[in-house]
Amino acid sequence: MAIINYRQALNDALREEMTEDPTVMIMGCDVAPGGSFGVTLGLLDEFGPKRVRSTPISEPGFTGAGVGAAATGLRPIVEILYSDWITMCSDQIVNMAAKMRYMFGGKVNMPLVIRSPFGAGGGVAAQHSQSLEAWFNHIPGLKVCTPITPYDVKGMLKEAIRDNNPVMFFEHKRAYQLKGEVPEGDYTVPFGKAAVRMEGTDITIVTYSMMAVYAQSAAKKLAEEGISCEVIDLRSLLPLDYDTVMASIAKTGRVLVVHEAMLRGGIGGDIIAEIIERGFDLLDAPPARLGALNVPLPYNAGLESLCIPNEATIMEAVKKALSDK
Amino acid sequence: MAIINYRQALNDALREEMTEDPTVMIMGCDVAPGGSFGVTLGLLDEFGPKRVRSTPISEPGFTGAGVGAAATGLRPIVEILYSDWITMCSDQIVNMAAKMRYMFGGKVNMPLVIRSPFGAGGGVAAQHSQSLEAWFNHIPGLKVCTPITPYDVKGMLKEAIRDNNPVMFFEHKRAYQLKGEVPEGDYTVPFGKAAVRMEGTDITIVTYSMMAVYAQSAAKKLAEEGISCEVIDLRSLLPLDYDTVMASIAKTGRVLVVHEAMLRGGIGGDIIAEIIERGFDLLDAPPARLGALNVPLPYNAGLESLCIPNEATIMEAVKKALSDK
Amino acid sequence: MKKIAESVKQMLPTLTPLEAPEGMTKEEMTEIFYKMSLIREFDSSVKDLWMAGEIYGLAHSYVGAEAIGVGACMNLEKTDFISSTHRGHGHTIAKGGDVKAMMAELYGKYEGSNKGKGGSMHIADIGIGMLGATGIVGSGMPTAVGAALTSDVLDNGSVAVCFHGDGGTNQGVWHESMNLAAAWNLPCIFLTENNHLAIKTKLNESSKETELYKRAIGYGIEGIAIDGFNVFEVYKTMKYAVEKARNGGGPTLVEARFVRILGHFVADDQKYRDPQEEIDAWTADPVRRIKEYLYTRTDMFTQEEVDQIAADARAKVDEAIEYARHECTEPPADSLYTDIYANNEVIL
Amino acid sequence: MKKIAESVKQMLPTLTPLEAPEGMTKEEMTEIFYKMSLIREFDSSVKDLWMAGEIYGLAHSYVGAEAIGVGACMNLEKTDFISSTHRGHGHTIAKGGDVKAMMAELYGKYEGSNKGKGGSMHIADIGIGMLGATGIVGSGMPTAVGAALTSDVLDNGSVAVCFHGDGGTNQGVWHESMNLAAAWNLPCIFLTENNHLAIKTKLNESSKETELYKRAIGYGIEGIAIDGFNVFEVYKTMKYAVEKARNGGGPTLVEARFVRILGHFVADDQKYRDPQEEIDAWTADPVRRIKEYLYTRTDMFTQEEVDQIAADARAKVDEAIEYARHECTEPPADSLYTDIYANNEVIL
Ligand SMILES: Cc1ncc(C[n+]2csc(CCOP(=O)(O)OP(=O)(O)O)c2C)c(N)n1
Ligand SMILES: Cc1ncc(C[n+]2csc(CCOP(=O)(O)OP(=O)(O)O)c2C)c(N)n1
Ligand SMILES: [Mg+2]
Ligand SMILES: [Mg+2]
Repeated sequence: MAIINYRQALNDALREEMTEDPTVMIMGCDVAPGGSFGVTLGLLDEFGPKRVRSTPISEPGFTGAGVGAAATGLRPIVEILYSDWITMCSDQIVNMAAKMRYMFGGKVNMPLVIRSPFGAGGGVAAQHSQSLEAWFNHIPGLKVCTPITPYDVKGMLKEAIRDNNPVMFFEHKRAYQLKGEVPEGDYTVPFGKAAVRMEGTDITIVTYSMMAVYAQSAAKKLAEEGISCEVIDLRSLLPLDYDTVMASIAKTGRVLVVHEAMLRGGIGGDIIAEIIERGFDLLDAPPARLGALNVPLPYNAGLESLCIPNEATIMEAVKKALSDK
Repeated sequence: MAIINYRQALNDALREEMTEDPTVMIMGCDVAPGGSFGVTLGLLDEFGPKRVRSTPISEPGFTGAGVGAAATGLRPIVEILYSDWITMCSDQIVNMAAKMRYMFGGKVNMPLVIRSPFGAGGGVAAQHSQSLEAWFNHIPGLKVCTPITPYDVKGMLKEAIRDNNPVMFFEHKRAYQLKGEVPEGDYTVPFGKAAVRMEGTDITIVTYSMMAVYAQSAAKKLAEEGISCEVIDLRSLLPLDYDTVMASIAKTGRVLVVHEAMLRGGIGGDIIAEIIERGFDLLDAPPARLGALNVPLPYNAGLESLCIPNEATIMEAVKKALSDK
Repeated sequence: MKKIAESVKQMLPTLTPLEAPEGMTKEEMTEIFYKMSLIREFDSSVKDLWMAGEIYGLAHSYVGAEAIGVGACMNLEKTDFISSTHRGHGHTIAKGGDVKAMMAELYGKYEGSNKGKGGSMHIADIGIGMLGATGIVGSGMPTAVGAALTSDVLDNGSVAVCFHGDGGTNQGVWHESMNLAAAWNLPCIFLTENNHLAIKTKLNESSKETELYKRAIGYGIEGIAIDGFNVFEVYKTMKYAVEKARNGGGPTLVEARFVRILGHFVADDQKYRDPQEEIDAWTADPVRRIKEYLYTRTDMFTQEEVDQIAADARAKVDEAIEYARHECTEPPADSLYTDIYANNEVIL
Repeated sequence: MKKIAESVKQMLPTLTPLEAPEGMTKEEMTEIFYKMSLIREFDSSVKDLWMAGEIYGLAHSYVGAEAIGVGACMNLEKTDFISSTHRGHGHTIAKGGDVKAMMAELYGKYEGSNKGKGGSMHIADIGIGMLGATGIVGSGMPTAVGAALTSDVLDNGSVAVCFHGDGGTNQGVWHESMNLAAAWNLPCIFLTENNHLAIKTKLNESSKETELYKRAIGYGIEGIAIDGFNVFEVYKTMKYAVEKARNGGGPTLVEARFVRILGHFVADDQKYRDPQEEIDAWTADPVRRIKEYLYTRTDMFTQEEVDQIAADARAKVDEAIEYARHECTEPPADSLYTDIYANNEVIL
């Protein structure tokens, strides 16, 4: 298997799907020359300006054009350069893309993918750092995913493009250089199937995206201290694979949910409430969660680093969750 | 004390604040002739067209004008006619109003109120029925409130207008006719203080807005069956009065969170996770939650009524939460 | 012919005499008048039925705008697309929608065009290219741009018409849609139904420049203002714009001017308005105008024939009401979770 | 005087010769040149410091646009307001901002204008009417409208200037801001910094009509296109627009045309661009233009004097760097939770 990075995996998925299906097209600010994160490099040359379009800076307009195109026969992929700005076009996503099929009695298709880099880091401050996935998990009609390995990001983008529902596809903006094995040839990664990244017996860490990377390194260090963590990378948040989560908790009896989004209103609360409903009796200790501080992300590097969970704070949270053991 | 309705209470609050403070102004679609729900009736005559403005249909634009006005010396009140459409102007709320003070190092004031009717009912279907308060509870820098009695709605609107922070003020669109006692003269209702609407010993129902009304009628019926509910109307969601919630749970040992927003991603999960963190040991049973079904609201009256919690489903949920007792 | 009130003439300097396009056949004229009558009868009944409590939710009438929807859609194929507004009944009928399925929808029935899930504000018929009404002003505009984008990418020759109100032109997405369609030279026609009102707000209160077609200049495309009470003028102008779009000429902005006759929504009593305005506006009634034209100004129709067409439309609507009332069923409870996702996938 | 490249003249048909406004004093000219130099030196250093890793995040340079910010703000009082873009350093300096506090901010220091919480993209100085940079294209536009609304409600005579790029004019809020300000006749001037690029996208790729001032027609207000490399022309035009606004004449759209000289953000290598474009653009360098003008075309300045002003600006920036590097402190951890709410209320 080839070792490629996350960016290349995305680029390959786009290229392969566009090759296979002439109705697939992509648009967003500056995507024609390759996009600000380089994800669409080379596609213009291969597929031409009709299918690879730089847009005017008009997020509601071009997202809405994606909705209309999806309703009439294309499979558009819309890029919103920083997920913070989905706030500009959320009417189109929430009230049109997500609801059209239902409002119209099932008589329309909505194969739309919204790709959007999210996550914090690098001093880009409060308007370029948010993780708003919880907003979209609240909206029936959408699917929401957050793949973090090159393997997953490629397979899941293909899955998203082929899906006939609107998919919020959150890429982590610090992940583009992450490397990993990706097989030759076509494959997809389904929604609603979590990946158990590490097996363990003391506690289940439920997480996704970059925090899944941090959770694994935290778990490795904890293993040296004799603490055995099971790390679950959800990969897709809507649908969310509670079967895998509950099976793990049945084994460990404890759970810590970790996300990079701010704690209050993040999906951690939702996951915990659902776990309680599905298996309160499985729990040997209160389910715990860890998220970003409830603070608009500051520019200063030192302050910024205090806000977002990291290896150390995950280790701390695990120990706290095990403190009565 | 006079008995007036919710609409009148809002109208009185606006009139009194505008009389007291010449920097208070209001704008939104059709507010000059009284607004679609009649909340601003008479204000134009009293305060003139500079302070009572019907806007073009430009939600991001006039919300943003509210942000700019608040930053430069006014206390603007912006009306978004149905809260579903806050999706159109959420960039201005989330990335500008909520974050400006922080991003600018504390050197700007943001006394902005966003008034918006929310809640379901009456067959207005999927784009006029949502309750998206959870979105805004996720955003530091905002305050979020949901008063439901005429007393509270008047006092809390005054509080919101005088507050130097952006406040999301959600009015329930089926509450405008609700009547209640409102004292003469000036008073305010502070944020972050829940109201214990009914005292009880078996279970704590934590709720807000119209569901607080339903919860009380459910509790009355349950009392006849010998079940004693404590009903807490949160009134404000950010800040949220966990002291009152936890004190009640210390007494009852059980809790049911009820909201009209869709269950998945609603603030119920967040509240439950927080309750667990603050007092897992106080709980005699798994904390439970009840919200709308995860469905875009259908037009058909029968289907619609299946989606939203009501007296009967609240009673059912209470009984379920007590089933092991 | 009845005379149009002076006040209306002053409000609408674009008012022009009806004149059928050269070579228009009797069948075409019949279709125009029939569809306009169908809209008129449908929405007149909707108002009554809403007042009687048989229909609920929010419903907005297309009465008075019939010439615009019908004049525009007469130029469209089934494979062309339209996007709509909160006032979607007329657009759907003009595009060829089935009034039985529509009425059933307003009754919330399972046999309704939207299985009872949408109601008036979301009336839709994708199969005939009607991309759905939307209750959020502006939200449907980029939908049309997207349909035109599909045409451009697949090169299938279809065009899209974006219906919207004067109030809607102040939404940001209107600007973005116009600019996008112009920049990409898409086959999208923007048709402003300028009735000079947005609920209770007058056009000149929300826009300094009330000659809305002038906004086209900013996008480098053609803007045309026409008499929205005149179905032939709408037809001819849209024929030009549609052909231009189909031939790669890109978008056009057409501003069809008229006066809102009825209230904003079906139960609006319009107390905020000078009652004389409504009375005067009726003198320019586009349905009466075409009706009188057909039997007085062409030699193709007798008055009886024209009356019969109107009566057919009425009968069709009555049939639809009967159907909705007596032959349709309530949606089953288990339909609640279908249609959220494709293939009825359910995610709880 | 150095010659401006032919290619630039072709790109900018508005290019005009510098000519000081009648009666402009030496002090005023000195202030103009000093501020332009300060911006030039500040942003040249920012680029170097970013490349050296002393400054981080995203930073966008105002180099090349100095004539616009300074020419505009010379007409404003401290009580007037400006809203900004992602390119806010120049606007802040032009409005009278303190470069020490600004540089400290870019270093993320507690003494910075934003206590280290904002950085380049959120540089702000409310006290002097600079309503803050914003990293979201379009988001700052209605801020200016709101400031003008405050002026209108309180009748305090202040005006607001909305700075924005050509790319920004395609945002929906631009349209809404223009229309709102026009409909309400607010004292708000819209100043388009048209450098013909939005990151890598050319103006003519995102807009069919590239003469952006024409968009004013749609709002019923005046639109004017000017040479954005010519500080006196900016000054004169903005003087006219500001006075008009202050006297109740409502908004104006001013399109200042120039060419982006440097990359989109400080580390942009512009590989996507013809390198000759940058070389040619430098020939129209607005700072050099005014500098040469002062000692060759007025008899108020010697070349030494002019050089001294430039040197003063350089020294000021060096002082700011020294200050940020050595005299400032990291924000304390407990400042994390302050400034979220008024009066440092903390909601956990
Ligand atoms: C985003 C949004 N804002 C406000 C409304 C409330 N509203 C419904 S229809 C309407 C007026 C629309 O006016 P116009 O576009 O001229 O259409 P008309 O009703 O005159 O046909 C308004 C303000 C809405 N539905 N959506
Ligand atoms: C809403 C939004 N979309 C996209 C971007 C990414 N972006 C940052 S600056 C920029 C170009 C802006 O162009 P213009 O307005 O012409 O200003 P210039 O950079 O040329 O000064 C873009 C697309 C953004 N910051 N915000
Ligand atoms: Mg109208
Ligand atoms: Mg530009």
